[in-house]
Order: sequence, then C-alpha cells, then structure tokens
Amino acid sequence: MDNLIYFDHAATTPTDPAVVEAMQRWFTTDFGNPATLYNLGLTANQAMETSRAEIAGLLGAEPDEIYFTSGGTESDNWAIKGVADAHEKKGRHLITSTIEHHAVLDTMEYLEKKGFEVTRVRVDSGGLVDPDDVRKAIRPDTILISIMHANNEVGTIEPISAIGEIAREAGVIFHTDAVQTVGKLPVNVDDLNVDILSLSGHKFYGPKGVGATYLRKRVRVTPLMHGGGQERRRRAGTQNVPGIVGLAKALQLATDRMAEEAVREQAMRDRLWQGLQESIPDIWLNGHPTERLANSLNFRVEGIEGEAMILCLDMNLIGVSSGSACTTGSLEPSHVLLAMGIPAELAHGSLRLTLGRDNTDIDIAYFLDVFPPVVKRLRDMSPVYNK
Amino acid sequence: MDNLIYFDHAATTPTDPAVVEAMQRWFTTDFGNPATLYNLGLTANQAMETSRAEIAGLLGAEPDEIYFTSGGTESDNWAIKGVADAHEKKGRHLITSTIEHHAVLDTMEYLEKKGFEVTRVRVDSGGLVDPDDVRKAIRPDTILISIMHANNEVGTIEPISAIGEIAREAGVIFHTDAVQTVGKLPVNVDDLNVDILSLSGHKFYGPKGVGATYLRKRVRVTPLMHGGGQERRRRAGTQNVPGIVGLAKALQLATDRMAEEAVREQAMRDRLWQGLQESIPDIWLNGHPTERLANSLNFRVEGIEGEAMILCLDMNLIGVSSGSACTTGSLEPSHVLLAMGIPAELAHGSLRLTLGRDNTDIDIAYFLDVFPPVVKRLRDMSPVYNK
Amino acid sequence: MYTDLVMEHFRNPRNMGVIEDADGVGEVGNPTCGDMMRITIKVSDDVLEDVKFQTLGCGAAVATSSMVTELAKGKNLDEAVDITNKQVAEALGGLPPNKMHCSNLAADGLRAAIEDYKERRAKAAHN
Amino acid sequence: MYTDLVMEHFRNPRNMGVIEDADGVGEVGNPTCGDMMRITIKVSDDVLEDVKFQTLGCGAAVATSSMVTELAKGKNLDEAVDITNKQVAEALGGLPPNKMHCSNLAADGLRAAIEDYKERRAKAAHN
Ligand SMILES: Cc1ncc(COP(=O)(O)O)c(C=O)c1O
Ligand SMILES: Cc1ncc(COP(=O)(O)O)c(C=O)c1O
Repeated sequence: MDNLIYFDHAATTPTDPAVVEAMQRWFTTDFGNPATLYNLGLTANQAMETSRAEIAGLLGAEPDEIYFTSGGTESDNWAIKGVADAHEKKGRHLITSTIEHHAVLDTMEYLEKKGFEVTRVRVDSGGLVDPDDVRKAIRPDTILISIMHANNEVGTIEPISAIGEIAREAGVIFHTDAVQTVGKLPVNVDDLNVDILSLSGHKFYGPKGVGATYLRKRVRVTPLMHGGGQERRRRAGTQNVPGIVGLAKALQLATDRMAEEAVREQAMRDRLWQGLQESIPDIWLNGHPTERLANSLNFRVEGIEGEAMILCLDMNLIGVSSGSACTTGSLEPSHVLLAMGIPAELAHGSLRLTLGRDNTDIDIAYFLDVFPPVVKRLRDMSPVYNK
Repeated sequence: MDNLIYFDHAATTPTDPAVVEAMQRWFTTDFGNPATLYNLGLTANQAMETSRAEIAGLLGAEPDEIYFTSGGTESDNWAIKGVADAHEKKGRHLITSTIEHHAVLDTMEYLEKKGFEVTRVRVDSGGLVDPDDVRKAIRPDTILISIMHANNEVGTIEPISAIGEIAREAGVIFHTDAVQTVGKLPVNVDDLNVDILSLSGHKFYGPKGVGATYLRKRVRVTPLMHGGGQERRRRAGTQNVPGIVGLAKALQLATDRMAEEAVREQAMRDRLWQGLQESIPDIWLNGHPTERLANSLNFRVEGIEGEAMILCLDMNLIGVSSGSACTTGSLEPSHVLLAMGIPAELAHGSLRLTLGRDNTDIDIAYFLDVFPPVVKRLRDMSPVYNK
Repeated sequence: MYTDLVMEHFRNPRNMGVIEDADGVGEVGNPTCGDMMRITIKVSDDVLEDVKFQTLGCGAAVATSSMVTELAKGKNLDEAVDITNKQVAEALGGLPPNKMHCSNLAADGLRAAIEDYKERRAKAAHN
Repeated sequence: MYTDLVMEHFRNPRNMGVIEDADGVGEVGNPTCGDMMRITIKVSDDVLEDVKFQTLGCGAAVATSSMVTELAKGKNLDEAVDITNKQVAEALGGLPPNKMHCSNLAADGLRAAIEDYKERRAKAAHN
C-alpha cells in the first residue's frame, strides 16, 4: 500500500527492508536450531548471541541480562506475573499507574483476582505520574512497581529515573514498559534505574512477534514459559533466530538515526498541530505539552467521534488511530484519556497521530488539506455540535 | 550451509522458500497492525483470518477455534496453566505421561509446586502409553489430561483417539502436544477427540516463533498473555502477521505432500536402519517398531556416548541430535529413553535421526559410509567396549 | 470490518439533516457512550413523508441511521414502528458483533420519534 | 560451544590407548553418568614416562583426557599430582559452564593412576 499516508507508527511500523534482508538467510540456508551441537546450530546460536550482545550494548546492559520473547505483551506479562510468583512470600502488593498499556493493566487485574493487591497511582492532566505518589504508595509488602516509559496513546514520557531511584531505595523491583521508547529515545537501563524492561521489535521497524526483556542480574522471576533450557532456563521455546537477528538490526538502525529522526518528526508534528489549530475550532491537545515523544500528537475534536474520523481519513488514504481501543470489542473510551481527566464524550472524539520515518512534509500538507473538511462534514452530521 | 546433510528435522526445519516468499509483503508494504480500522490494518486482518480459516480447515476445526501463539512451548504452557487456572475450583489433579516434551513436563512440575497433583502414566518399552492406564488415573478432581501425539525423541505415535474417548467419557479436558505430528500425519481434532492441541510452525517448514493452539468451543482456559483484545481476548499481543501467513502456507504445503513424503522418508529411514544393523554390531532400535513417525530413527550404540558421535558426524558435515537434551546444561540422560526402560549408559549412547524433505538416497548412502568408522573409532577410545 | 453496504451508507448517508418543522423528534444514545442520534420525522396521513437523522458516532451508528431512514420513508406509522435494530443491521448485510448492541440504535430512535409524534397528536386532540 | 583447541584435541586426541604393562591405572566417572575415563601410566625414576587414556564421553571428556596426558607426560609425580581439573580446562582455552563439572575429570583420573602406582609400590616394598 504504497500510496497510503501512514500516521500510526505507535500501532506498528513497516519492517525496514534492511531488516528483512538481514533475516533471510536464517530462514532458509542457516536455519539451524540454536540449541543443537553441530555447525548449523552453532552458527545460528552465534548469530543469536551476537544479536543479544548488540541489543545489550545499545541498552547499557550485559548480554546475559537480555532475554528474547515474542513481543511487548509477553515481556510485560512475564515481568509482572514472574515477579509476583517469585516474590509472593515477601508480599502481594504491586504498584502501577492508571495509564499503562492493557498488557500491564489486564495482567494486574488478573493478579488481583488471585489475591494480590494493586495500587494504581494517578496521573495529572498531562498524563504524568508524580514520583512522590509512587513513594507514598510503597508498603512493606510491595514487591513490584511497574510504570511505563512513555504512554502509547498520548506519548507522555514518565519520570522513570526518579521513580527507579525511589524503588531502589525501598528495595522494590522496578519494571518499565519501554515498548514505545526503545528505538525512539535513548534508553539506558542504569540511567533509568530499572530492574526489568520490556521492548517490542515491531514498534521500531523490526519484525512483529519478537521482543526482549531486560532482566537485571540477580532479580528473581518465575518463567512464563516453562520447558527447554533456552535463554538460560528463564524462557523456554525454540528461539526465533530470524526474528532475533532482525530485532538487533532494527534497534541498531533506529539508534543510528534516532537523534536526527526525532528532530525531523517533531518539526513535522509541531507544524501539523499548528496548522490544525489554525483551521479547526474547538480542538485541544491531549497529553503533555513538552514531556512527550517527538512523533506523538493526540487531540480531541469537539462534537464528533473517533472512529468516524478514522474511516473518513481512510477514505482519503490516511491511516490513523483514535484514542480509544477500537478493537477490543468494547466501545469504552480510552482509559488513558479518562485518567487524565478528559470527559468521556471528548475522549470518544480523540485522534492519535504518530509520525515515522516514511512521513514527509507533503504528508503534513495533505493532512492539513483533508482533515478540516472531514471535521466539518462530521460536525454537520452531529446532533451535539451546533456552533 | 548447502553441503550439510541434515538429519535433525525433529529439532527444526528450513523454512520453505515459498513460505518465506509468502511472508515478504506482510513485512514491508502490507505491514499494518490487524487491530486497526483503516485499510492497511483491515488487509492484514483479512490475511490473518484467511490463514486462520485455512489452518482450521486442515485440522477439521472451526476458524474461531484456532488461536495464534509464539510456538509449541507457548501453546503447551497455555493449555496446561490455562486449564489449571480456570478449573482449579473443580479440582487440582492433572494426568500426563513420563515421555512428554519439557514444555509439558516442566509446566506440570511448576504446577506441582503450586499445590496441584500430577499423575504421570508410564510407557512400555516402545514408548506407548496404555489408554487403560490413563483411565485408571482419572479421579473426580482430575481437570486435564495431556498426552503428546508423537514423541519428539523416538517418534512413537500415541493412541490419542482412544485416550480422548476416555477423557470425554470422564468429562475431563484433553490436550495433545501435536508439535511433532502436524504436517507429518493427518491431524483431525474430531477424529483425535481432543479439546486442545498445540502446533509449531518451524517443525513443518514454517517460520520459527509462530504456532497455534486449537481450543475447542466452550472449553475454558485462562489466558497466558493478558492485554489487548486480540484473538478474541484469549491471547493478547500484536499478531505476527507475516509469521501467521507463513504458518498457514507451510501447513498447506506440508499437507499437500504429506502422503508421498511419508512413504519416501520411511523407505529411506528403513534402508538406513537396515544398513546400520548390517555394518555395526551391538546397536538397537529405541522406540516402537511400527507405531512410529515415518521419518524417525532413534538407536543406541553400545560403549560410546552421544555427543561424541554428534561431533564426529558434524566433522563429516552431518547434522544429528543425541537422545539426550544436550542443551539444557545438564548431562542427564534422556527422560524418554529412561522411561522406556533403557539403562542410563545406553541412553547416553543414543542417536536420533529425523529425516526430511531435503534428504535423498545419496544422504543415506553417505551416512552408511561415514558412520561405521566413527563408531569404530569411538569404541576403540572407549574403556567400556572391548568386543 | 464493515460490509461494503455499511461503508457505502457511511460515505453517502441518506437523509442526513434536520426537518425544521418536524412532527416528531426522537433522540437515543448518549455522547458519553460515544453514540447519539436524533431522528426527525414529517408525517402526513399516518405515513412517514420525510425522515432525517443527525448522528454522533462510529461507522455503524451513521450507517444504521442512514439505513433506517430509507427503510422508514414512505411507510405508514404502524409498519415503521415495527422496524427493529436487527432488521436494520440485516439490511446493511450485517454488522461486526461488537457493534450490534452499542451502535445499532437507529430503529429505537425512529420509534422514539414516532412516539413523540403520537404524544404530540394526543395532546393536540385533548386541547 | 567448544574452543578450537578443545575440538582439535577431540579430533586428534593425544596418547589415546592403553599401556599394557602399566605401573598405575586410574579410573574415574561412571558409564551411568555418560562419562568415564581410564588412565594408564608408566613411571620411571618418579617421572611419568608415558600416559595414555581411554574415554567414554562427550567432546569435553575426550579433550580433557587428551590434554591431561600432554600436561602430565615427562613431569615428575609430585608435579603431576598437583594438576587440577581447572588447569586442564584452562589449558584448553576454557570449557562451556555445563561441562566444567561433569566432564572435566581427567586430572582426577591422572591422580587416581598416580595413587594406584604409589600403592602398588608401597605394597611391593612391604612384601
Ligand atoms: C506501551 C505498550 N506496551 C505493550 C505493547 C504490546 O506490545 P506487542 O504488541 O508487541 O505485544 C504495546 C503495543 O501494542 C505498547 O504500545
Ligand atoms: C513435542 C514437542 N513439543 C513442544 C516443542 C516446543 O516447540 P517450540 O520449539 O516451537 O516452542 C517441541 C520442539 O521443540 C516438541 O518437539
């Protein structure tokens, strides 16, 4: 779909052709199982370990602190269930925020049903967690704090390093879901003071279905996948060698162009927002004005609904998401926007644009052409917008 | 590694070039997240649902009984932990066999630590489970029976249909690990009387890191991956669209040539075994003489050790595995061979050859040339073989 | 996700707007839930001479609104009041399961408008 | 997995075999564990004139056996008895962690052979 203008890079990204290229030989000629002893397997194993070392290096970690998983959801589930299971003798209290991804929130909810207690710290109107709230939530039986690095809906970047310091002082394990930041922001596990970190390849132009968990040495977690001895007995299953090679390649490429790309995308995004504000009345920014991912723009449009905007934009070959999780079979407004104090009817009328490598000034101009008439048309149709 | 002679298709298989080809566009041009609402996402979603329907058709299932996972290990873990969690109010007793894959056995062991009880039915000297033993093991608090379709080390094919009937009569959920049979044997979930079935792409010339779970309608399992609403809320995580398309393609191709390939591989395997018996004294078959996968040959060689054979064969560009799980960091002899009553010293001296599409008569002849001198050399070196 | 017909109605909604001197007005849904529609009708000799809608909501909400106006227009009140949400969905070739309940309110809106018309007439008769 | 040197010793083991009229024999390991080695030595003037091994076991077992014979040959008994499994592994450029314990017994075997030799000599002196 080459003529699509894609503004949904927080949902997924195209796999970089160089990444696809790097994966090829591991599918067909060098296809060995890295757990086997003959040359073919050893070669695959070497490629995997090289990838592990590369990723570790880019995160400021040791190679044997990196575990390959099937993606962000698995990494999040593992971190939370794994810590809960391994440390429940110490306590059954967990801390998270109200704006986490469902991979964290639903896992927490599951644990609540199993008798764990969860404190969800609130966020301010920009989506920011106050580290002091985390400090106050810590109890003697707290075993895990899980706060995301940047939010996937509004892009707000959380004060992870400060929260990590608090966690360390209190002797509580600290997990961050960095699915939206790895490849976009510099991520160093020591600077961030994290013990466990989740990342996912398809968010930074790598393949879908492969991710990684950073797990600091000596932090105990129960495996989510029991079985073979892979990943130092912590994550069973034949490793996805092509995916792992692709993951490392993608992170390398993303890191190489990170600084330049952030500047470029932010400039486009800011122009876009400027233009929208000038041409459309009654729209407001969702999320933090400054502590925000360079590629993220989330805004609400009074009097109309998100899905209708998405469909109208799709008719114009533009791909975007609404603030709400349209796909979950529920029509609940976004829990993130509600947590930021946005009323439900405006949460329903929110749109998320996340820019990426493929976007150019032409896309911005095109959006600014197309979107105002869409808003006008839907507002004309709306029984609640009469300005 | 084109000049390698590969006899380890039970460990993994090369991805079929046609499968790799089918995956390509879903990486780069049609890369959308299938949960999104615009055309790009809908296209990906359609490809995924078509794949689901294809796989369902090939297994005699309904499309909405197929769930995509990251592979056999996840499918096994999910089946067992998911049933245990969802049904523990009814009971905490599980039944399995002594020769399951570690993805099943280690998961069972984990549940034992959590207070579940596990009965492991024994196998006979050919590796066969007696359905009557399963029947006798059933208790009022039994919630799951998990018996593999065919064993990965010796290839023995278990009487799944009969066990399934017993499970159904007793009202107990029945899971089978069909990782080694899907793509090699006709697998029909109704004929097999199973409620849950695990399969993994890389065992039948599909990609690594993608598998599926068949889950019969109305069978309750707790998710292993909590989060987004994917897979009808039962398995969260952005779906690996290229992998899923590859999985369906691989299963289609494997099914198309299944009958022919089984005959071809069995003929080669039988010639191989015939030739080995003629040229090497004191070797014996492990596994069932007839109830066995067409491509599987596992045998023990008196007086020498498995890894040494693997290394010597690798020096001759032949890839095989030993009976023991060489990779797990332990040097335990294979639990499968021990369960079949084979003494530890002979279990250590066992070799597994699993044939595949790429093998030809030339490979068989080459192996028959190379292997007898290897055995002779290692026996000369051995302090325990003096015949 | 949506059938072609749903998308066609979303793209080119029929009878969108407000009848200024309507004989009946029906409102269902709630902006807090993300879906709300207002249906205005013009009645003459117990026949729906004109039906118009305004809708805040998703593709399904818009398409069902549009479809119900098509189904209703020209029908007499007794027939029109029997139109169900399910019939509207069927006329569109079906809706995704998650949209069947929350965004498929248009028949309810039409019924509310007809009831409003009947109430107004009853009141007028009393006066 | 293995260093090049381990593989080289596996491919071309030094001093493989049995000294028929050995002055000492050491046996360690156990076929049940998958690793077993027998070391035979020839001693003259307290110097290991010849050392030979037979080994049942994995690549590490074979390579450590081969390496220990190289390290020991020509040494006097006091030096040879001090050779440790760790030194053997180091001389091979290291072993995979899981092989450090179970398959790295060759120095123990050598020591057993030297002790056997000393016992035999002590017995001979007593007679
Ligand atoms: C913040 C965040 N966490 C977790 C995930 C889940 O990652 P994945 O889709 O790789 O399972 C996502 C994206 O879907 C995300 O944005
Ligand atoms: C019988 C059996 N079950 C489960 C697995 C695990 O599958 P995967 O490697 O795809 O996780 C394997 C292979 O490794 C297997 O042979």
